[in-house]
Amino acid sequence: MPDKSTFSVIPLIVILLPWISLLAILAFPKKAERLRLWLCALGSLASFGLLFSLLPGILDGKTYTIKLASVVESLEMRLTVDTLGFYFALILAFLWMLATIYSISYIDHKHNRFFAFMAMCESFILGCAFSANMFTYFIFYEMMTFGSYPLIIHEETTIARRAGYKYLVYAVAAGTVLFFAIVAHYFWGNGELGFGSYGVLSLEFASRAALTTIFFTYLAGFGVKAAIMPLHGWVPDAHPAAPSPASALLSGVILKAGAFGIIRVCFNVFGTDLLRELGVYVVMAVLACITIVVASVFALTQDNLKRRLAYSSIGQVSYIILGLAMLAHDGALGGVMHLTHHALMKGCLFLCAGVILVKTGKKNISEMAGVGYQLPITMICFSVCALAMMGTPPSVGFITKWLLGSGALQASLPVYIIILLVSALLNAAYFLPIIYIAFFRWEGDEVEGHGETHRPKLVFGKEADHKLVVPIVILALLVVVVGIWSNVTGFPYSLVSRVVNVIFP
Amino acid sequence: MSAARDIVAGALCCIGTFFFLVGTTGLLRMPDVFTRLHPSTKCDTLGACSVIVGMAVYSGWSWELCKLVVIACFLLLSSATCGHAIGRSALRRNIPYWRRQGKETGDGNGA
Amino acid sequence: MGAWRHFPIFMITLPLLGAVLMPFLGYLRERWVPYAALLPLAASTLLGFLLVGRIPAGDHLSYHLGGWEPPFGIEIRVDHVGLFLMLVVCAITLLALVYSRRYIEKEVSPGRRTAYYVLYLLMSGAMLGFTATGDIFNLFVFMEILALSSYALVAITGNRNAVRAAFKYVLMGAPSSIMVLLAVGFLYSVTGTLNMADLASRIAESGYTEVLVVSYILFVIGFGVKAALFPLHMWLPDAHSIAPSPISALLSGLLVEVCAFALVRITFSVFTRSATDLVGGTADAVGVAAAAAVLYGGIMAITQKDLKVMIAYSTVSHIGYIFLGITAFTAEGLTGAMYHMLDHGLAKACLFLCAGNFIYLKGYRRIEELRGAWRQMPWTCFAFALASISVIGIPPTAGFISKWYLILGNIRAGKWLYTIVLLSGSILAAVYCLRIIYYMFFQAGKEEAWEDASRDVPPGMLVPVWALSLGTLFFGVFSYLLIPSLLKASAYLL
Amino acid sequence: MKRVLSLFFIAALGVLLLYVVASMPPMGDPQTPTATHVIPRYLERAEEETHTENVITGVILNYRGYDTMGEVTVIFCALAAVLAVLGRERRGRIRGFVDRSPVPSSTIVRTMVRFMVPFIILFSVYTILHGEISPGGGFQGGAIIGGSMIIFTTVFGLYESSRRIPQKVRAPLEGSAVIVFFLVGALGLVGGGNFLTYAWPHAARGLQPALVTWLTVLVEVGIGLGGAMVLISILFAMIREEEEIALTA
Repeated sequence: MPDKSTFSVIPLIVILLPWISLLAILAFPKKAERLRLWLCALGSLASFGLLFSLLPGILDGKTYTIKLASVVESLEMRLTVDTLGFYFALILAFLWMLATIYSISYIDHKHNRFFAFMAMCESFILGCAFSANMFTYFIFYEMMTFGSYPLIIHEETTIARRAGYKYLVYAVAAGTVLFFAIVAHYFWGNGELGFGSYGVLSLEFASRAALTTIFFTYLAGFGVKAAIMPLHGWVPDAHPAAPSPASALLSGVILKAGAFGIIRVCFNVFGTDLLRELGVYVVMAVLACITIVVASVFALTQDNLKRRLAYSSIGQVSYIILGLAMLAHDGALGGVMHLTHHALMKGCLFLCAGVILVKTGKKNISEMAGVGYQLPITMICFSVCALAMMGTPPSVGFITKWLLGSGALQASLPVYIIILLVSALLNAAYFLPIIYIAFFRWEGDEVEGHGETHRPKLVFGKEADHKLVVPIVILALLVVVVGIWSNVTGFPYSLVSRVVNVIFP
Repeated sequence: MSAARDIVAGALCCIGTFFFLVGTTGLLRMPDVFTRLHPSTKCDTLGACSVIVGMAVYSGWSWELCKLVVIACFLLLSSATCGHAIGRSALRRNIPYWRRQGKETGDGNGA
Repeated sequence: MGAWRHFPIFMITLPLLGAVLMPFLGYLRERWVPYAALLPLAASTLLGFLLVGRIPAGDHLSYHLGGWEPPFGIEIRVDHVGLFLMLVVCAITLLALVYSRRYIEKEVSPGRRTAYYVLYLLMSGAMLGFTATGDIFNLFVFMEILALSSYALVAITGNRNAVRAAFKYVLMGAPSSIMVLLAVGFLYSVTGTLNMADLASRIAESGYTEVLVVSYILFVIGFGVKAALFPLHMWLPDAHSIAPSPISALLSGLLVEVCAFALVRITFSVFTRSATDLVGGTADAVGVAAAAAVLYGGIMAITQKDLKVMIAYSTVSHIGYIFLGITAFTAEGLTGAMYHMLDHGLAKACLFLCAGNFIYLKGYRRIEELRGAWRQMPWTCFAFALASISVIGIPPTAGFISKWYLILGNIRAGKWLYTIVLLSGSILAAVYCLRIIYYMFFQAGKEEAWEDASRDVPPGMLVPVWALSLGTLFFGVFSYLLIPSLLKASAYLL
Repeated sequence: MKRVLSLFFIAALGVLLLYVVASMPPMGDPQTPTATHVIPRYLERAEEETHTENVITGVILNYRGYDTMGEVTVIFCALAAVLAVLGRERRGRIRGFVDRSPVPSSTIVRTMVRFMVPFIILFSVYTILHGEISPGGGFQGGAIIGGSMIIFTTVFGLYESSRRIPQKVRAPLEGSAVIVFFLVGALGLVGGGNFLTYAWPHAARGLQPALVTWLTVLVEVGIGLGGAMVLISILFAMIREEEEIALTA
């Protein structure tokens, strides 16, 4: 990475800004509920704004760094905004901001707890994005894990509790494995936990077996969050149980924290050469392929909308893993860009699901006949994103698929293209019926031959609170806009290509 | 002179220890409190006094002699008082006398 | 050489002096005793902090009592590790004493309160003396004070269960003292000296291998009982759970660790590297026992229904951690063990004091009764949560740092199995701690169980609890204050 | 099962100890490490260094005075432990106490005890003060005083004896051993030495022997008084306990 590393407190401020909401909750009386909630959103907004102001510097090749604390010389807590971290932080702060605004109207009880933990989680996950080394990453990652638990069980129903319990079990186990991985990394990496452009581990200091162990423990540790197939168990339970903005963030950001960890491990800890040398990428690729296909098949069988979306997320996050495992320029590019792409699409889909739930009280797809007429804007946005998920141009989903396909050819493994095609088909198979039911079926349809079924009236503009609809629309628009002008400065391509071009010249 | 003194002193000490031995044997072999009181107090007093006298002979006219005399006095007083106190309290507590043929239940009052 | 050379001896003797003056004060003005008892401990703490930074790195302060040079007189030997532990002892005893006043008024009958403070001060002074001494017989003497006062403190409430628990403790503790005494005697008989440094040099050239090995085994068993190392831990769950909460905090947070530290001293300062071959087998056995302790303690803690018993079993598990750090025989492992002493001391003391808060306010001991405790006792519950996070070892608490070094040390030693044991230990800890946090915060209890909302315990009891739990956070974030010097000191010990 | 295990454990320990004793340096051999390392200096130079004729006193009060300080603390701790478990009698002397011992003592015994106790105490004073030059010392003397009070209490009852040595007297004196040690230790600092230095480096050379002697005597007296009071307080606490049991029964 470039040497232009400047000291700056901005990363720290960006991380601390969300905490405004905690102060707001403490400082303002209970009566000023609205004010408090808006202050919460403001914290998130300010955080995003400040982050965005770093863009020119980042594009200039600068990195901003600040040391928070250190245990010993080589073991420090340091925040560094490099291109990759900035890229992740940007999308997560953006999505978080929208979700917070959405929550103001969506969350109807225990606001304090929800917003406080939302803010804490954002702060922690921004910390993950800015981490300058694995040690810092782990610290923020663990805090984020436990901070997100109250979001999942927010509804406090039995289902939510059970989901939360499952989440904790997975998270604790994963945290432990990850912890081991990092200690082992520290030991065999000669005390070097930082991120290097071409990786920091090498066979000079450690045996093959040791490095392989480190890699697989990392993969297992992050894989739980990234929902790689045998470790995905908590995802389908947690997503439906959580309130919709929280599930949007779970799917859009928290799952990505795992994926981002894997990106860091592959690019900055091991380096592509070492991965090829060790041959571990094959396992990664196989797992990713299995996940992509199997998760999509599972998604087909789900009737609960959010559950179906959750399975879809499991499959989609593995696109990132697959992209990395190709060890090719375009593959990596597609994989890393999919981080943003998927966050936009899936965030929008979950928020739409939330609106449907709030406005009609319907959870299951089979009950959703005619929803498209009741909630036209929402369902149009939903459809746009669903189509994008299948990879329809011009959308972000198409770019991902295209790049991954191209990567597969670069890696001369066309079998991946087949996987991608199968996945696209399955995606279509589970998304199209939703659109179909929403728009082309209406209530009473199921009961054949019982007189005229009436088509509901199309109502625009009055479907829901603006705070619910606006974030959805913004996301849906971005899905298309980023898909068309993907190389505009500040959009994913401009950032990711800088990183990937260094690694695969 | 010196040899004679040593012999006398040694003899007295031997007598004293003999009484101690007898007293202790009695203490172990006697069947009840009252009979045990008999060997323990008497023989101990006698034995200790013999030993002290022996040592007094051995030391001759000296500062130690004074100490020995004082010790002997205290011994005589305390030993006798102890015997009295134990016997009396045993009596007051109605501790049964020992009888032959295992008839161990006395009238208890000693009277 | 300034006046600071004399600080350690005053740190030790002031609490003892305070203790012997207490009965008189208790006779004159019983109400003043709880406040007066704070003075000597505060003075010790102050002196301890004034000592920080004065001992040169990688060296130790050697103080010859009565001016007699070591093999002939007694030496007080404070190195960085020792000073560190002394400070931990001072701080935690002071905080638990602040906590004691209100709690003791409720649990201990009036005729015994003065005795409580007397014993408390004796115990604190003994722990300090125990940590600082450089003479193995002196070590035994202070262990006796420590043991005696802790037996009595367990029984101080005077109810049947307390006396039974104390008796169990005595039954195990007294033989263990004898074993330590025997071991000291054996060492003396083959070396002719009692001073640790002198012993270290004479053991190396002493020919009596069998005697040395056996005395080491006796030391291990003796201190193992006091430190509640796994198969010898039977007294701990009863004693720690039945004692008044501040005492549980002291027993669990400090006593076991100080005894573990004594074993560190015996292993590294007396038997040293050259003799490690002699005791290697025993050390391996200790490692196995410690690994078993981690798992056994964790599993038993999960199955408990009583909060204090659960915390006590968690201590059994964490003693295993400390011993695994010691038996790694690496600087990192030892650093981890030492840091875990700090972290465990703070966190466990905090947990016990929180449990005390529940008992004080509500009389609740069972875990199930804590459902929804958050509504009435938010401060206590938050402190509890923070401390349990440290017990699990989640960043950014001190528990994370100590676990880091424990595992690093075991990896460096190539002890893979122990690494896995340590990791599973923290999973077990997560299970038993998170369960309680879940009950407290995310489950609604019966309405009438926590009726008078927002009435927490008085500030005199909250402040120590919060100081301890924030301490775990502080030493997690600012670990650089201690870790480098601990690493150096550990390397020096090895 | 438990019994078998503990039996096994004890047997193993016994075998271990026997084994060690067999391989220990022979008893009484002048060439053992014990006889050649520290001991010779004590034997040869204790008198000139500690100015006490009795080497044992020199070692326990001077060379290893700190250990002794710990030991007197142990004794005090024993008292505190007893008081913690049994509780202390109420402030002042015990009121309304009647001699409930099953055997009222006879005149002979009373007279004898009244006659003997002063002598016993006299003897204990002798033991304490002579500890410096002959066998004896504070511990022994204190035990003798305690013993005399035990005799007195058994004969005259708790009321009489607690009237003679009330809590007012005992409470400050119970810890006198530790206090005196601390005092001497701190004075050593004032005199320019370390804690527990008897021969103050700042003092004139000729003054040192007297200083050491008097400080040693002071310590002995402190230990004696402290030990005696501890014993007496323990005795009172235990008798009181018995009384309570008798009253409730």
